[in-house]
Amino acid sequence: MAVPAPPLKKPPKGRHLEAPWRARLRLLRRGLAGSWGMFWESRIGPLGLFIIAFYGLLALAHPILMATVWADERDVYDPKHGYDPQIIYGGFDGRLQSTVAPGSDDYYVDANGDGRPDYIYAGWDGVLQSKAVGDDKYRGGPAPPSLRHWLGTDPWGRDVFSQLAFSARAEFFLGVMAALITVVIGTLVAAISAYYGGFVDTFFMRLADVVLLFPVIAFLIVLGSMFQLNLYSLAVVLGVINGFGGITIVLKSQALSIKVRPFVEAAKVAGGSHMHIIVRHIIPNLLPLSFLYMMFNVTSAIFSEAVLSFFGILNIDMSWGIMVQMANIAGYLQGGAITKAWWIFFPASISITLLCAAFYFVGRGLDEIVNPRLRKV
Amino acid sequence: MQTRTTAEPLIRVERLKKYFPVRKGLFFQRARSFVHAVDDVSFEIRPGETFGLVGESGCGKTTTGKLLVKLLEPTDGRIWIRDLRQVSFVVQQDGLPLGAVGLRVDEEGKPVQVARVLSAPGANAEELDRHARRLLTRLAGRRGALGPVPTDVDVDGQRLSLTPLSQFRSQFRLQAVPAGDRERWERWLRQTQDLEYVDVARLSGPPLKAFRREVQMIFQDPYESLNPRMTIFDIVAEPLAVQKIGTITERELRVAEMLELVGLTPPESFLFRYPHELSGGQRQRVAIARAMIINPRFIVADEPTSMLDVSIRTGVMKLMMELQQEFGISYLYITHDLAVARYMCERIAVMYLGKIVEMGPTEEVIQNPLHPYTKALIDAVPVPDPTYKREPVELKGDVPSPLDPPPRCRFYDRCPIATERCAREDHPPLEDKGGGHYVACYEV
Amino acid sequence: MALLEVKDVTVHFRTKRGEVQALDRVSFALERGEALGLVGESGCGKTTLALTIMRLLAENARILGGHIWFKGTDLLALPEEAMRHVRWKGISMVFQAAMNALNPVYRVGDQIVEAILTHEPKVTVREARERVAELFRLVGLDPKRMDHYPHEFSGGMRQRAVIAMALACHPDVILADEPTTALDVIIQDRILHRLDEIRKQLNMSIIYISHDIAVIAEVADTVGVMYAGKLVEIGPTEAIFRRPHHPYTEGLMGAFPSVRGPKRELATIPGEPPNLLNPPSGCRFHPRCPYATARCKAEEPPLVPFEVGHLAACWHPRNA
Amino acid sequence: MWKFLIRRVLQIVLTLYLFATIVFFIVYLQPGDISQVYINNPKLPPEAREALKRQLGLDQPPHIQYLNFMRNLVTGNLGISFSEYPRPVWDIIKERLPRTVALFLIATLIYYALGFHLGKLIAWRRKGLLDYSATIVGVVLFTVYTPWFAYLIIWIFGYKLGWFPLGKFLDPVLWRRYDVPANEVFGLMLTVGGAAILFLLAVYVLGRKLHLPPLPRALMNFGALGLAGGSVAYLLWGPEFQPYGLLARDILWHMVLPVTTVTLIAFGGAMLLMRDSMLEVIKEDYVLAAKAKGLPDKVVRDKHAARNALLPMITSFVLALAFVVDGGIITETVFSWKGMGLTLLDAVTNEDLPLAVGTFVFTGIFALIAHLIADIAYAYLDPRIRYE
Repeated sequence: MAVPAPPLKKPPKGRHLEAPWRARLRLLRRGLAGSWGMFWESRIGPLGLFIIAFYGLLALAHPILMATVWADERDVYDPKHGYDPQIIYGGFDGRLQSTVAPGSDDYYVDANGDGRPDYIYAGWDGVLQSKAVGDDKYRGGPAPPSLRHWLGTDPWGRDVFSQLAFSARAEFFLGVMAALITVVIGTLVAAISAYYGGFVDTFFMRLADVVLLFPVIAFLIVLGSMFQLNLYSLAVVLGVINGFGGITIVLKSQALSIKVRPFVEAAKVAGGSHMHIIVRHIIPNLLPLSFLYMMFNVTSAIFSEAVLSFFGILNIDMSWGIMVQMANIAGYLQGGAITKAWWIFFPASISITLLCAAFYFVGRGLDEIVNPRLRKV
Repeated sequence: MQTRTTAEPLIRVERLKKYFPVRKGLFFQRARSFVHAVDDVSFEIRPGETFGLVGESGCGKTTTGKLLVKLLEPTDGRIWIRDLRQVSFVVQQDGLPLGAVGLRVDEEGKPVQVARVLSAPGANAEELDRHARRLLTRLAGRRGALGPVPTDVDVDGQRLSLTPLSQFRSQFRLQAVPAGDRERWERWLRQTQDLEYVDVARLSGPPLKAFRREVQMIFQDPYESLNPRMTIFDIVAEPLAVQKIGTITERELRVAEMLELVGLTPPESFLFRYPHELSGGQRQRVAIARAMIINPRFIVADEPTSMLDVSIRTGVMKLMMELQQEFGISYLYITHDLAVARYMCERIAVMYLGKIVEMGPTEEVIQNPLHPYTKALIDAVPVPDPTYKREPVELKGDVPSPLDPPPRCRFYDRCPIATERCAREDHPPLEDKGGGHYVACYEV
Repeated sequence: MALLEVKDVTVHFRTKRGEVQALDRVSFALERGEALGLVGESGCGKTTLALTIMRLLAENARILGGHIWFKGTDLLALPEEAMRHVRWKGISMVFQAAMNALNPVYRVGDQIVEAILTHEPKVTVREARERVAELFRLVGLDPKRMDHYPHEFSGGMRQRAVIAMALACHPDVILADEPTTALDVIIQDRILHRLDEIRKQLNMSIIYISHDIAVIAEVADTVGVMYAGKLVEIGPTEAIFRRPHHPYTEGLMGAFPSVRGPKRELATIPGEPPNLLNPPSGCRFHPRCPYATARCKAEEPPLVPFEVGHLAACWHPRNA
Repeated sequence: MWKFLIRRVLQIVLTLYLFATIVFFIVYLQPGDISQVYINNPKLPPEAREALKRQLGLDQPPHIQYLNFMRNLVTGNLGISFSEYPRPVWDIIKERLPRTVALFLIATLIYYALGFHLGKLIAWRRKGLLDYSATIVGVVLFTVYTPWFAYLIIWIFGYKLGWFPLGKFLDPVLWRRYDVPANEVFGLMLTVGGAAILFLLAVYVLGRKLHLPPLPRALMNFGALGLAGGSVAYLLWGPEFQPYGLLARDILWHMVLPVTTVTLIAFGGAMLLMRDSMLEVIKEDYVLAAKAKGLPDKVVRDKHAARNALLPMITSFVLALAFVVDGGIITETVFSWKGMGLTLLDAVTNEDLPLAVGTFVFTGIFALIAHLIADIAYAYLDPRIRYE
């Protein structure tokens, strides 16, 4: 520099300045505490957090239970392949031993009149679940909740509670992963298209228009018929679709309002590069909103999975949606049958609803922190 | 102040124009009309001077400020900033100018490179080039090798006298040149001027980065000009950070010094706070500290006090003046408030619809306004004295649209003294009415 | 009896960080035809006072005490429905941000007609529209503009429309909260003069609220100076400007630059206005006051007359 | 306003084009030629297989295929369905699209009206228990697992209470008695319903334009409502119009539960949106100004606050619509309502490529047209755009 440095006063001796990293840590702690206070006051946020914690514990419980309580009977409690011979047993002696409805004629048909069941029907209305009795692979009908099976068993004799807990983990994984992808894409695209404008902006905005109007479920049904969508690929597909969709438009309009604020101009005058302005000024101011939308996207991802599973489009072994789907194809959801074996679909359905709602609650709780316009007074 | 105003200007603005296209059309977004935000504006700012731009909202004063700090690119015209990284002088042999030479200097003021040579009319270009390179080897490594006074140097037995360019220009008499050559000399003299100045529009890469170090801006709204997600330390240190000056602890010390300088004491209690925890006046002091931290030569201050309360405003105004005294900074002070401009600025220019209508020393313009618009503007300012009875200003209509203004005096529609000539001819040029008091009006 | 008398009005706001003591025992009286100017810096409670008189405070505000007598009735004791009739018919308001005081989806004229029809149900739409046209002419707007939307108006025009709206029901008092702050000086000048003319013509009372003492000096007969939620000085305009008693008033006058007269040194008031969550003890100005003594810190000075009609709240008054 | 609309129409045409292109790339340009799967569909007669190969133009280079695809799309030549051979796809869509549109249009109108009013109320009385519980109920309805919820509704109202049929578009036993095509009846219903709505709208607009005082205007509006309602009832029950009236009533009867379901699952979102939008508007100066003018509380709320809060809701209408179309697949499946969603799902499970592509594209077109309508409504409601 050609201009000499100004003669600045030296700070008096013995004065210690706080190290920047320590100060930042302190600020972060204080900021989190303050935000938590506001979040807590929203009342609706903590409610959501409570539900999420509950399902988090449930997800954690599954491997623990498998290793401890259920360790001796892994075959019984396996969420995908297990069945409990104590509940349904169509032995060669022909005596049906079922805790469900012993003697119920819903359960067997004596075709040749020899007093022994020839066919076993698991469904209440005669959906054939098993071949002849002689087949030792047959499984029996749904058993109601008991001490042994807290939420009963499904038509194939599998433990519903085990399925529910096992699936919780998958739901969390899918929801958070898809939402993360969405938010990362959305934030970057929004910041870049707002900052640069022009062709980049037009392209992404038109793309967002298309994605926004895209019947996503319909699209995934079409896609699912062509590819085998598993949990990972579904998370990626959902994340990418949503990332280029509505979230971009919302975040971009926010980014635009940030871009024209004078501190961005001040950074430019100081010599900040485009990268510096995007990374240090636009994105940090977008992040709270991104985080908020992440919560809503978790909801939408979990919901989409559940719906697609219901249609049997996905290549997933077990999830809440699949539990409901199986109840449906076994005929337990339609008409009056809905009261026959409520435990096979009710826990899963309510879990989908509650977990989706919980993330939504958290999002709305965050909304009160992030959007000053919604703040009380 | 008088000594400063005679110095060569730090910033020269020549016929500056900024037109904003207004997009129209259904199928192709063609620009058919233009908002003439800044329209053919010229002025100079001297070192250590506060130059005021005064006008109503939408007159183009903020756009001018943004053009000067290169936040916007001009549509036309030039902004020249005096290049401190170069020393320029005229080489004379036996009293005959051979030409002008510009030597690039490093940060300590040592010449390192021949930047430009410009041979005088009739002189041998190659010889000057040779001289310039030899001079560089003689002077290289000598700090402050060329003082403000003429020096004589022996180069290969030839005695050359070196005169600082600005001094040469002020002493040179065109009349001494034969009448037939005058035009060539005049052109040469004009070209020499560019030797000392850099065209801001052409800056890019490292010179732009250097320019960013020398020019800063203070914004109107202290609530909006500080990033709410950054701490005061991060905000003030940002210019150092983007210019990669110092380590983080060095920067912290420097920021603390700066905060103390602008009156935010003790600095450690302010360093790690967020802008929303500060009052408006404190925030504006932070903005000033941030602008000053890399020792700029020139600061554009866009209404820095208009959002502040009266009792706090004076303190900020005084702080800005003190810092100017201490570091010899020049300000472009943009304001709508003539009373504030009167206290801050040595010279002011009054803008109306993208044009400067009047310019001159502040007291002179305020006490003796010549342009009818300036008169109206001054008459309309309320006076904090209940006994002073003003006459209501009689000015027709509202400020017209700056969209494609017709080619006549911009003030014609509202002017109380307009004549037919004002409508017929183009906008009047700025003319000196004596003592550096310029007015753009046919009827004055 | 005064037309409007504000007596010991105290207002607090409940916020997350505590109780903001926004107004503390503010008292003044306004006569018919009088123009009162209230000056003070941002956050001193000027706007809160206006909203208290209109009873339009936010939900978290609590009026802790005091009376506002308007034509003999205490507005603070009035039921909501009765208060609704006082609004606009008795006391109307020119809002600070006139840009936003007009609903963007309705025509400007219709918004004024709405006010007239609400308070005078016997008036027909046609009559109301005629009155609006008249008001438009009065404030210097083209009556044809009635059927335009707010976004088609410039800032100055919107301000005039808002003034026309304030006049619509011939109120006794107009509260003009920073009526010209966002405007350029030439338009400001025009609007202030027009407002002053109308006031004299219709013999109305106006309370001007502004941070700009120059504006107040031009339009007000009486000036009240507010600091940190308190009225610290009130008196005839000339007396306030010539012989301010309160050091804050004095500082304010000294800090204000002028384009007229000799260029003098500008005074600075040290420090910052106090945080009303926890205002200073005694006189609220004492931490910034050059004349403060131990008494100022301990005891709160009452608003007492030093001359006829010139009151100040200070233990060590200047020019007294 | 025209300029704004023309620009929007152009944008939507562009979006539609992009949409169709993406569909083409997904469906036709799969690696490994996914179309083979469909061609080797054993359900297909051999002569159709040959026709299909020609029709799909699989021997053509991709860009020709693309041009063919686009041309077929524009001309409505969407090929022949495999699963409902030999019905042309366009024919099937013509039958199914109105059913979906009718179902969702009615549901959307109801849930928006409901959401608008409830959202308005809870925002106006913020912080109360009502606000809190309404928010929770709103979110839960918004996120409820739709298939399960729909089955629950069927069980309660169809099975347990027996008020409404369990599903399907019509009652086959009833219709077998009369030789009337369902589409004809349905077409008539749409015409009558549309005419009634247009009539009501015209009366309402006329009332506003005439600057009538509130009472005559209300009388006029209610009179028109009565007139329209009476005429529709007469058409349904009048002896001259049987069996059409009877059959129309049957279709309406079948519509109640699906409409209720869609309304319930979607109204929570609309309500929350209105609440948020309203909370934002309440802070505006013009709402304070309206209060200061001495207007009654209800007028301030409805005329000044809610009217402005409505604007963002219109924009969100589009977003909600995309959601509803998706949700529609579920609702239609659960209720066996043979509309676009169920057709798409069936087409996919039956590997009926032309029908799947056709329904998918038209679902997109439906959403885009709704987008355009939302734009027009927005422009009408916001003078800042209307007079641009």
